[in-house]
Amino acid sequence: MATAQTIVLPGDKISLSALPTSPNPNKPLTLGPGLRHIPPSTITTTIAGALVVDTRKNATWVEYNSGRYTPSPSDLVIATVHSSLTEAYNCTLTPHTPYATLPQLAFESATRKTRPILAPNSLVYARILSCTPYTAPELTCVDPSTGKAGGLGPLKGGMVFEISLGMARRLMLGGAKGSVVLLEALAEKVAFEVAVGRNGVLWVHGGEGAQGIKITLAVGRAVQEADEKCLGVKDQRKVVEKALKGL
Amino acid sequence: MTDRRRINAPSGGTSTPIFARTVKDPDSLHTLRPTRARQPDELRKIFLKTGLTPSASGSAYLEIPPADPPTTPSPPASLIPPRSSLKLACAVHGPKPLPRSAPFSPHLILTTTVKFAPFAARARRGYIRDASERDLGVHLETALRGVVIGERWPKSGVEVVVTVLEAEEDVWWGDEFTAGLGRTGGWGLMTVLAGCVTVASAAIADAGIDCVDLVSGGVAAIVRNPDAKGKGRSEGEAETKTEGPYTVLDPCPAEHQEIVAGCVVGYLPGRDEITALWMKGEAGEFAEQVVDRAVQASIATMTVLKEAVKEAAELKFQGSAGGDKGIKSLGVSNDVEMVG
Amino acid sequence: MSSKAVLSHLHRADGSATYSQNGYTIIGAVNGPVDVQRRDELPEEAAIEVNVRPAVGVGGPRERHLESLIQATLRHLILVRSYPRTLIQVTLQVRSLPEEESAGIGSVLTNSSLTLLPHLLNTAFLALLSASIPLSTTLTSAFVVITSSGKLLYSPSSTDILRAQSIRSIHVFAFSAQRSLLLSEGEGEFDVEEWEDACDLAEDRCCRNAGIAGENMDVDGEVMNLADFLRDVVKEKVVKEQKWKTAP
Amino acid sequence: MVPSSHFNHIRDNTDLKLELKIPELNSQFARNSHNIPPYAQNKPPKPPNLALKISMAAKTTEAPSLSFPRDIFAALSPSPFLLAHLSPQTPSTPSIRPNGRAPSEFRKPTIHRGSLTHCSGSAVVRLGDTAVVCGVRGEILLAADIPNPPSAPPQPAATDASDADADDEDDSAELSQLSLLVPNIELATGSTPTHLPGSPPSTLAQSLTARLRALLLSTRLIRARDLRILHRAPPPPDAAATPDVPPTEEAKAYWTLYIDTLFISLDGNAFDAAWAAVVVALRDTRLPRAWWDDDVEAILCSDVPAEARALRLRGLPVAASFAVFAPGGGVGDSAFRDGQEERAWVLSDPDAFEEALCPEVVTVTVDCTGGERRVRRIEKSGGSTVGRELMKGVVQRAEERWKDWLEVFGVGNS
Amino acid sequence: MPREADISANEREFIQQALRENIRLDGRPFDSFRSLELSFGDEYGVADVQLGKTRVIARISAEVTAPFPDRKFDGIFNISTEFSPMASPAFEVGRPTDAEVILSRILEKAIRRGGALDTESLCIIAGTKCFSLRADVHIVDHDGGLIDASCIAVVAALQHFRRPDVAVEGENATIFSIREREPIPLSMLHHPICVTFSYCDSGEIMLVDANLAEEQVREGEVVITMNKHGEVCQIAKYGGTSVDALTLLNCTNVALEKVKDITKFIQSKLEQDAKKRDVGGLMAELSAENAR
Repeated sequence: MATAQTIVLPGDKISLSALPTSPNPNKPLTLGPGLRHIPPSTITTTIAGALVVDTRKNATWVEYNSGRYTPSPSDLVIATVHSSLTEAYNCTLTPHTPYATLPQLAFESATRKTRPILAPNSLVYARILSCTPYTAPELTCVDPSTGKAGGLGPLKGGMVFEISLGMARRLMLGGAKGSVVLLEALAEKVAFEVAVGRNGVLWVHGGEGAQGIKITLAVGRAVQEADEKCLGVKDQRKVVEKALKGL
Repeated sequence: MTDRRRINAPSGGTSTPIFARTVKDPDSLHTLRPTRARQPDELRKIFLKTGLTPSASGSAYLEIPPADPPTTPSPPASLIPPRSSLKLACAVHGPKPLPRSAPFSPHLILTTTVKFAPFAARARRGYIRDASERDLGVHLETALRGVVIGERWPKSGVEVVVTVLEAEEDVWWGDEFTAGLGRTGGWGLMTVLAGCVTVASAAIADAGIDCVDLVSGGVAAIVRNPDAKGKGRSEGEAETKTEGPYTVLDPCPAEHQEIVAGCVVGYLPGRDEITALWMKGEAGEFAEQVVDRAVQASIATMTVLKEAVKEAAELKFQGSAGGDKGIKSLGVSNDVEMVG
Repeated sequence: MSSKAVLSHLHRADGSATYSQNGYTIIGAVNGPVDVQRRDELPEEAAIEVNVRPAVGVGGPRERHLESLIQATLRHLILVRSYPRTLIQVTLQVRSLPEEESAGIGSVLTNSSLTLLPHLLNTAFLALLSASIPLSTTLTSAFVVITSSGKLLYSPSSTDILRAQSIRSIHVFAFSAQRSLLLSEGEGEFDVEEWEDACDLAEDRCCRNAGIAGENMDVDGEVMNLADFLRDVVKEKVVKEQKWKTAP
Repeated sequence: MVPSSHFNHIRDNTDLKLELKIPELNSQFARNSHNIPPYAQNKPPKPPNLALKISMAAKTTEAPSLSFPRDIFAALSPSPFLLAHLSPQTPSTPSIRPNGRAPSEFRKPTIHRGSLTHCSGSAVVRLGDTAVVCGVRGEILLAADIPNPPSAPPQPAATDASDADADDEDDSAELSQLSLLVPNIELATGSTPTHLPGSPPSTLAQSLTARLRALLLSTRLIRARDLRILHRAPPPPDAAATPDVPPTEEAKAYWTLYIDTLFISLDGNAFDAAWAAVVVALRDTRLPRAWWDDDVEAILCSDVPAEARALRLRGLPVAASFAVFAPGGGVGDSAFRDGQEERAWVLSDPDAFEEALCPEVVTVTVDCTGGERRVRRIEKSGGSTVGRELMKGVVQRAEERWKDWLEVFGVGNS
Repeated sequence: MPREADISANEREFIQQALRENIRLDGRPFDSFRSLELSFGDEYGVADVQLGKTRVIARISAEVTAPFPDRKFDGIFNISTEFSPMASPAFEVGRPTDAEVILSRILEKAIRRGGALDTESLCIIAGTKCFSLRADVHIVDHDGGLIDASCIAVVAALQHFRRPDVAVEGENATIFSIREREPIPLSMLHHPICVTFSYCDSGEIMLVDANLAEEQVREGEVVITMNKHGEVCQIAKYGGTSVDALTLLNCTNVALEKVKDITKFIQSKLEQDAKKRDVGGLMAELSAENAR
């Protein structure tokens, strides 16, 4: 998807030539993270990284993989319930940041009677509905269109592993696009469940018992290793081999 | 121990300079001993001015210069100041709403602080708050509490801060070198407290906080001069009443060889009420008399206080009539010239 | 000048950098945006808290002053308005000083807090980069000394300073990518012209050579300016982060 | 198996968001809820015509509905208020600050010396509504008590101590290593509602203290030799009284100067006032003649005023502070619009209200004694408005300011 | 109040289960340390310790002061541990957390009162002049095991430090700067090392060098300070649940092994560093001193 790539520092002006030129003029230019538009016609970077230009989407943004997660709407996140209010749960997406609120009725077919009771420090897989600089992010565990959970909801058992935001995004992209193959590769051999939170959290559940624990750890550590070492596809396979040998 | 928030003194530690004659011939010191040149019921001049701290909602400055002038104009005979003067600056902040955390209060909450400047006395004072400061704070609070009409300011607080730029001394400095008679210290604090009451009252008035009356402080003491005929006594009315003990208004401890008892009052002349009373020493049967004299003293102070407050009111009125801040500040700066 | 920088090497902090030059080594860490305590919460901006931790002890007024200088400068760089009612926390730990300085040799000027300032600033900025905090521009800071013979020395090592018999004035400058003067602290004795010369020298070393927009022209360490240094650091960062793209 | 539901395709479009500035109205609310003083200040209002001008200006900058009385306007939206004052209505009219001063106009200082009984030197300095009291007090540090004396024992210049050659001697290191200067600034005197006693020194107070100390040392204002108490055994009657001393003498003790600066009132520009107070107090300082007495084994002082010595200060540095008001707020957000650089005013000697609105501040310390104009310190931070060109102007203003102070100090006796 | 965010119930549950299955998250055996790294700065007396992801820097500095009046013949030695937000936003400047208090208390007991340093050797002139030694412990990165890491850092730094040389004639001493005279190593009596055991299931499970996650699920900790001669300098047990005495005994045995390894490790690092510095045999005799 990324065509050109240049290193940018905050305050760099993006020359108009560098901007994508979309075939149809009425398709607006979309600016991604790390870019800001100063009227009338200046576009400068705010974050150091690689400038990515996508002519097809007529979009451009800065790609970087460091720093704290900042919530943005419709992100999938793994949140930790902190406390329960009358109508909603207070959840944390990253430590030491303002709570995100998860309405207690924002679960699949939840009513006053049937709403799930979440103990403090339990995990939920949720989608960010809204968040502005001035309001706490609001979470939901149902797809607003279908009203179905669509995989969202409380996460039972398993273990969470910290991964970089970039890795989280790549896992979201899945398979080829993010060029992460190890989950699929592992899944061919062993059965496990994973959930990826854009807030840099990977939840893995490899079943019960000693074997389950081993699997969970194997998967989790494999991903972490691939993440820390920024492994390409080939090395990922090696890692998978190693991990599977361990089981 | 070092204060990580301030510049600290050399680790070796420093000492106040020792003057040669205090060691070499202590006896000569008597010639320096100040004496009371004014009538027993005569107060020292009081200089009082409000509006010294424009950044506060109310403020006042009080100064009691040393009784007799010889020190100031002509070059003094010695570097050792014969006696201290009293310099107090008071700032009032508020009334302002209490912090969210504070519990509900139906009336105005009064906070009083008295702080000595490092250069307030002969010996340098540290910045750390000490007991005497706390005491004075409490006394001041009691003196003022009854005066302010708190009910008019529910859920609010007011800060009264008195900075002691220069404090009355407890004894004559020479006594620590000459075999001074063993005496209980702390007499100076009484004058300081009286001053605090007066200056605070003026500042509160300046802040436009409703009060039942102005309150002024006054001090009286029973003093005795055993060696009345002693050296350094300037003849004068003081000569007449050498046989102590006798009572004086507004005592300056440096001027008296022995103070038997002392008393401070905060007094509301308007309603003839005493808001605070602090007594020390063995007054014996004279106790009541001393209190009465202290009240006299505060009545005398009151005239000055009234003057200052009226003056300030007028100034403010002019100000609001048509000057702007520039003019006002100029007016204030004039005041200070007298301070110097 | 031999500046070295390592980025994002701490695990707990959101962003971190270690910057070393001329015997100074400073570790910087940035956390944010995080919860802010009510008393320093700002309705429309992110509050910025700077902690300067000297190599020995926890510092005093001098460090507090450095902190407020750095805070004021960063506040101008960081797009504080995009994170209202949050806190951005910058911690700068002095890891090592040139022997002379820690030994307190040399005149007052060379021991003044200014000598430390540019290193703190550069470190703080690198840490912010690593934390990917949105910034309006870059920051590069440099240190210039004017000897009594009127000679200008650019970020001299403490030994250089000792060698240059006596120092008339020392100056710290910080510039943005747009070459605008963000900070200038100078003390000693000098006149405006000298100050300007020092300023020019610092700018020349801090900012990219105007015109050339190339990635970075091949320059040996000597001539290479801080702006290009930054770019290289970032390039390294990106390459590291995106190894997976290129890796087989 | 991997429940694909747990994956989702990257959402560039949702990823991509245009930064939009918070609407002014929004911030209005924020301000509303935050800093209206619950109790109106009893500051005298301006003459009506000026007030009118404000409300006009208000219309241009604020939502048209807003037409407040002056003080409310100031409290509600200080920045537009200040802007309204500064931006001239017609090209002809000069811009005027809310405090009635022109942008380049300083407040007139007044000073008084020697008002404190227990100090070797003291001063009261008033700068508009900022008032400072400074007391200098000399105490004695015995050389014997110095745990780690500076490696090279100070050799006083053998020749006569004419200021000229004493100037060359770089003795500030001695001062700082022995920490003979102990300056401290106390704001917690109720000088402002935010500085109440009982609280430890605020960051501002510490920062000021640090600057004060740095400036005292870097200007080399005080001569170490003035603080040395020299001793030669046996001491001739006139030892140390006459400054010309053979190098055989050793410093038996040092005067340590405690320089305590209390703020009585604070309305902006704390540093200029504090520094002036310190300088005046130091010029006022007289240290008694002191000598080592072998019998008492201690340093004794003479209380004869005539024998007391004044400090021979090097030059007369004066600090002048400025605040830069950039309507954009000077915060990164609004900086660096391409092409047109934003309007900005450099305000001399800012008051508290202005300081609150000006993140960028400049302090220039100059000394023009003996005709040559020297800069002793430049401090500028918090913004990008003042560059080379503006700085020149600022330094000039500072040099003008130096003359003002000179008058107040009382010329000549330096 | 910012405080460490506690870990999710899932993690807690998982970690405990895993431990019962004899599995640690990072696959270590229960009784093994994480990878230990130690490096020294250009200056004397700066030790940079990395224990897994935890990183601690200790710096020794010396100045000349007057000794305490009641201890005329002793020098002064202080350890200061002040956390900064660098290690975690939970640390607030000037407000010590329990972890910080415990850390400083343990180091105090283990190193200072344990008499690792011969303070009398710091005396210059009895009653008037002595060296005041100060160890600043900077927590740079925090992933558990702060006590062990800090102790290693301080002990290593002390061994690495050189104090300025002094010459005393009569009542006045001259202190020589580093350039004037070759500085002198401190005389240490022994090298105490802390080994922290974190226990779960009331001592059934004993973990050496727990990382932050494990620390958060543990029931309590036992800190054992020893030197390589097997002399216990200090034992501290935190956490309510009771632990079988024999387990503790066993811990001391394990601890001794660890202490020996670590002491050796430090020694080797010191020698490497000495070699690095030993240019032109200038410091030959120094490194000799160093080795013994």
